[in-house]
Amino acid sequence: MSDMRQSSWKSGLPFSIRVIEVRDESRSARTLMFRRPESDPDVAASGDAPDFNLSGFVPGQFVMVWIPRLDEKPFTISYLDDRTFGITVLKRGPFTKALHAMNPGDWVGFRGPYGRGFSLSAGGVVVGGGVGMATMATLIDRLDKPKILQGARTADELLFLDRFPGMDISTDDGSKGRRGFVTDALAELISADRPAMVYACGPEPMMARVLQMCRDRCVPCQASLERFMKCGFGVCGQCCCDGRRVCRDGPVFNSDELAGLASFGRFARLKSGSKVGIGAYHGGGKGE
Amino acid sequence: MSDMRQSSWKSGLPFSIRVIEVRDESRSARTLMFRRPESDPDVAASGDAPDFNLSGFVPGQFVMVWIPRLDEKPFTISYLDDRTFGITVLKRGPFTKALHAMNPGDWVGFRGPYGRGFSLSAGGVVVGGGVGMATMATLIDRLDKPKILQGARTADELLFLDRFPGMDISTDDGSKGRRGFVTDALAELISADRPAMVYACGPEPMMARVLQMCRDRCVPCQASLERFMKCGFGVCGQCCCDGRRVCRDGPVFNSDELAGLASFGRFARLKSGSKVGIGAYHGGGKGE
Amino acid sequence: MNMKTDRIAAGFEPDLSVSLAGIRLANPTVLASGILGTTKALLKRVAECGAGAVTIKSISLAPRDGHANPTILAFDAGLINAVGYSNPGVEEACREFSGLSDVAAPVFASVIGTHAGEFVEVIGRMEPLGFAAYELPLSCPHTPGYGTMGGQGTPQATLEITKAARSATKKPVFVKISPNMPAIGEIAAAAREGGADAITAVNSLGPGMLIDVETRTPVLGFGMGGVTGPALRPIALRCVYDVFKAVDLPIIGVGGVSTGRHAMEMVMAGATAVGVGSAVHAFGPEVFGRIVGQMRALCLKLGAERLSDLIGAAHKQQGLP
Amino acid sequence: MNMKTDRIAAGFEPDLSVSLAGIRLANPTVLASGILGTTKALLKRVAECGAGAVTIKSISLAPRDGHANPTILAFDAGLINAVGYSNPGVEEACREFSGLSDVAAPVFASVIGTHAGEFVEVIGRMEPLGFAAYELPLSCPHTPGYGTMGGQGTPQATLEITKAARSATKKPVFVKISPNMPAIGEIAAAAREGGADAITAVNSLGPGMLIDVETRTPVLGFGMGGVTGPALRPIALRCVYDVFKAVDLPIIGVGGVSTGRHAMEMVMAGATAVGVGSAVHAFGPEVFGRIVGQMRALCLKLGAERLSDLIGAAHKQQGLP
Ligand SMILES: Cc1cc2nc3c(=O)[nH]c(=O)nc-3n(C[C@H](O)[C@H](O)[C@H](O)COP(=O)(O)OP(=O)(O)OC[C@H]3O[C@@H](n4cnc5c(N)ncnc54)[C@H](O)[C@@H]3O)c2cc1C
Ligand SMILES: Cc1cc2nc3c(=O)[nH]c(=O)nc-3n(C[C@H](O)[C@H](O)[C@H](O)COP(=O)(O)OP(=O)(O)OC[C@H]3O[C@@H](n4cnc5c(N)ncnc54)[C@H](O)[C@@H]3O)c2cc1C
Ligand SMILES: Cc1cc2nc3c(=O)[nH]c(=O)nc-3n(C[C@H](O)[C@H](O)[C@H](O)COP(=O)(O)O)c2cc1C
Ligand SMILES: Cc1cc2nc3c(=O)[nH]c(=O)nc-3n(C[C@H](O)[C@H](O)[C@H](O)COP(=O)(O)O)c2cc1C
Ligand code: FES
Ligand code: FES
Repeated sequence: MSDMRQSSWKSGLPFSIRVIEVRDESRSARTLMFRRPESDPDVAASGDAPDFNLSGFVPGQFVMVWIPRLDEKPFTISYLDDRTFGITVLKRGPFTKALHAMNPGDWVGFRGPYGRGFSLSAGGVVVGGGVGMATMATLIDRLDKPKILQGARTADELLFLDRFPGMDISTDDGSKGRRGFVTDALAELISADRPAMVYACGPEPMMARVLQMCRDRCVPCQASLERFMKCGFGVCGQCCCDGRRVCRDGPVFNSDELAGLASFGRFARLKSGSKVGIGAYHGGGKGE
Repeated sequence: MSDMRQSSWKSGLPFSIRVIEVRDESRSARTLMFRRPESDPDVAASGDAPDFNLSGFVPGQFVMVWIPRLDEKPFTISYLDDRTFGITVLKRGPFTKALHAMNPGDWVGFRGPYGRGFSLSAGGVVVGGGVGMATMATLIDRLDKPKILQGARTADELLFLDRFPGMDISTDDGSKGRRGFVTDALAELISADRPAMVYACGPEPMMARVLQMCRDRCVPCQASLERFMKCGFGVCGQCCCDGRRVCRDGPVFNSDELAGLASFGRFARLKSGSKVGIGAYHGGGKGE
Repeated sequence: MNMKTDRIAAGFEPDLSVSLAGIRLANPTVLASGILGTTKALLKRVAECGAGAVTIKSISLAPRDGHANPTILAFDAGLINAVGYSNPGVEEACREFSGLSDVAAPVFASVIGTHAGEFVEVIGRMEPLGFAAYELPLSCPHTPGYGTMGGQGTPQATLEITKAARSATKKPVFVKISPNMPAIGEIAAAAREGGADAITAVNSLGPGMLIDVETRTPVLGFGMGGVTGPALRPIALRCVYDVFKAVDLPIIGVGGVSTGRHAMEMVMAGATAVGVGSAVHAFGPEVFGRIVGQMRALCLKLGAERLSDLIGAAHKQQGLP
Repeated sequence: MNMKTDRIAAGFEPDLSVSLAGIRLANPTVLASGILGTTKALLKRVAECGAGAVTIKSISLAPRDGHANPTILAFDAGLINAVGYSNPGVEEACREFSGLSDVAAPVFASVIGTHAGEFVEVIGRMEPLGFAAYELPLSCPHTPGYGTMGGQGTPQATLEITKAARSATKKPVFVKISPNMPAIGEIAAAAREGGADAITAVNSLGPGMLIDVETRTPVLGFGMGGVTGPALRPIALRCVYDVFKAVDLPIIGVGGVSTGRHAMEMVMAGATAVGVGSAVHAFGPEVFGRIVGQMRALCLKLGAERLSDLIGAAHKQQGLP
């Protein structure tokens, strides 16, 4: 007798899909577009039912992106409609360089989606820093005209200016929008009018400040964390932030959860599992 | 990527259940009653979800009955209500002797149900020979007052006289009902009033005669075959009657299918797979 | 890369045929031994369902009853079996499998024995029949006297038995090996040295065991048995990959295949033909036609005009073991 | 047999505690090495979820990055992984795992090395910490220099490394063995001779392989990896059964356990404790409490007042191998 409920076991092998379009989003970010396998007649014709299936995707979830013979890393879905999806990639190291070098027709493997996404409520404010805006894009698509604050170092690193008109923009150098940090804009907004929810994704020091600000003024908030991932589904312990698995318990956490994480904003783990300061982990990276 | 639809793979391990009641049905047949695991609160309390589950049972299907350290053989479900089920066993050889020796509290293992059962239609006639009546019992429960013909060698081998009052009984020795074969009674009935369907289970020579009779008079018929079984789910080829797997394509076949089986009524296979005459296979057995 | 290959409506019909040790198969699927291979009528049916070749259930010199039931059970990740080579013996098998030209695909005989001489004798009795090849399963993990329980899975025994069988027939000889031996390449090499024309990789895994908690008893009549189906698939693929590296013989890849995608993985790991057994549980004998249709669609997707061009394709990647 | 035991509302609370090489576990479940065992915070969480003991992810002398991603994938019958022993090295591990009394269950250290001396050195560095025992996995199938790829799975190497580790500590030493070696009993015997206090059976199976058809590439970064979860379960059970027959040491049975019934099968095959790893994929860390609850219910059903009375119960049947 087997009392294991089979439905609990989920196969999650990568499924390779060809790039159908490449779009430059900013000086350093590029979007790769793909056909969704669920709605691809060729996939159905070959009798395939890929494990990779975006039909239940929740903004804030992520997918594991595989370049055969190179590596596999977590990315957000930044575009999603009935037929296609896309990822928006900031050029940082060898893996993202290889993604930037892709052309239509090239294969990329996907598994997922994984993790716990945002829990949606009415009347929120979206705060995106750098490539963290990629995570916010599908969230914005589903919210009802949220206020959007985007921050970046300079004007040519801003994302989705045409896609989401009317964003409140901050740049470190003042090359577009206000000069200063996106957290300054949020501070102003919060003191003027307490929002029902703040959704944030960006460099962890930025998110730490957002959390602090929201807790000080009793505004609920959710933020999406980034950690080095291996399995992506909660068994290896690689991505943990204290006792939480970012890949499965997160990557989105709410204020109370974040406040309980001593490592949040402070420490992360490298590929070997070594714990380092969050600055060393990002190597100054993540859109800053 | 795994495109195997997991739902197609069915685990089917035996689940052991205690005998709750023993009933003598005739001189040589005995019924063992069990609690259905689906409705057993103790099973639910232990978090078990046994593979053995009778909720989709169709009359004509069978289960594999396991006595640990002895053997496992196919049997019909002869009693089925919301809480309990039973099998009715004719004492023949070592295995059925062991079943007859069981007492309340003893464990018996079950897997299944397996196979294709009867397809039900209105206005049928049920023909049972010997312990073949066990197969017909749940069918009779579901049909709307069918005509029932039962045959046996002598009166004290008849089954379910109280359970199904008003059966048309034949005995070889005339000790009860008409003297003669149940096929004689069927011949009479068919010529008087063409039934919409004949359902038969009994010794194979009897079923061969029923088939012949029905085909001659263009009456549709279904009969349940018996062959030596191992897997019970269609992979080992042990139970085959020509190119048909009795365990999965059957055990119930309709007139056209039976007419295409050269071995029907003539040959069966022993445990080694050796093909022998149907008489040698039954060793004179099956309720005759 | 050409975007046109992305569309299945490409303008060619892929050639799925393969040549296995000189035997032409219309497609690479093969009914594995021990599944539905008890009668000619069943072989016919499986061939009509689309199998490229079919294998009979293994035959010994004398009839064998095999182990007590339960002999074959499905668990959540595969099948577990200890049939114990029940079969009616070679004499009756010769009656059952006469006139094999009725079967619309090549038929392979599976031959077992407890020593080399028995293999020779069974093959000798079968020679007049229409079998296309002989398969020697030296790798069953649950039958005393046979396979790994009979010491037949070592390189020495494999060499000796293969040689003997080789001398008994001019037809191709396949040696079926076990996934349980770490040095699988050595065994394949021994089979090659003995004169094998192909390697069948693999037989069932283990043995494994499952226990009924209520009665504290192993559920199989024999107590333990070989594991097949989904659980075996990754192991079988790696074995095929290893054998392809170790010897230059064609391989019949067997283990857990139930879809065209699984079959294609086998081919890319190095298999020329692909055995299918346990998948009959999930999909019936119709699984053969289903797999073949899916392989055709995958060839179109990949722009492969001949399936045989893909044999061993996964070995052409750098930096892997 | 007594009908009263049929009712779960029996009048006793079964004792699920076991003594494993002198270590008392409140229940037999153990977090297997390599699953969630990277930080003390995770060990704490798993212990709070109900595990009877927890094992850290294996630690080597120097930090290791392990293999390239993908390193861990779920397929339809289990997980396949080639993590390649990524770990921060013993120095950082000693920081991470200080103050282990915060964890509500005994913590086992898993120690790896490329030769006996390295095991000794790592153990030496860990001695001041609060580990309850050391586990030596001599059986990983996918990391060059370690386990079976490092030649550690032979009886000789097992004896040598176990002896060295034994001399380095007074705490219990567990030797973790492979399901891939046919002569598993010999390896267990070698571990016993070397002074092991318990056998952990088993590590992952294979290696296995899965191939992405579109890109003709094995899906794991390392190309192949160990198979665990449902696919491994029957093999692991048979291994535990074999080791129980071969040596009189307590066994930590590991492989494919995800329910109380599976755990009970392990106990009846001969396990004193039961490791759980891949099931975390299906059920989360909460799987430990779930398994323990189901084991309690099964003990009531079987009328067993002490779980430990059931250890090896499946061996008490006649006529089985
Ligand atoms: C849930 C999640 C969603 C993400 N979504 C996106 C996205 O939509 N777009 C995007 O551009 N990036 C995203 N990332 C980051 C992405 O996974 C890569 O880590 C990043 O692009 C590193 O690129 P690289 O390997 O080329 O650079 P590397 O040279 O390898 O690394 C650059 C920096 O990133 C860090 N890093 C490396 N690997 C990882 C990893 N697997 N996870 C986290 N940090 C790592 C390193 O510490 C290094 O400082 C996401 C990460 C997570 C965890
Ligand atoms: C679909 C199906 C439903 C059945 N339902 C019932 C039922 O409800 N009640 C009942 O009493 N019996 C039923 N049987 C028959 C039952 O499975 C046993 O075969 C029979 O009871 C033999 O009993 P034994 O093993 O004690 O005798 P044995 O001494 O083993 O055999 C007595 C005779 O039965 C034949 N036989 C042995 N084993 C099998 C087997 N596995 N399948 C078929 N024939 C066999 C032998 O050839 C022998 O001649 C059914 C069989 C099938 C195939
Ligand atoms: C019920 C059963 C019986 C088998 N009998 C035989 C046999 O007689 N001879 C043999 O060589 N292999 C036998 N095998 C092994 C299969 O031929 C095959 O190698 C194995 O099942 C792996 O393939 P699969 O995963 O597709 O089933 C048997 C397998 C099963 C499941
Ligand atoms: C992702 C993963 C990583 C593992 N890492 C280790 C390890 O570092 N050391 C070790 O001894 N075993 C390791 N194992 C093996 C497990 O401890 C365990 O023996 C195996 O997974 C079988 O148990 P399961 O089926 O419950 O997962 C690992 C297994 C998995 C799935
Ligand atoms: S990446 Fe493995 S647990 Fe999160
Ligand atoms: S009993 Fe196995 S095919 Fe019917």
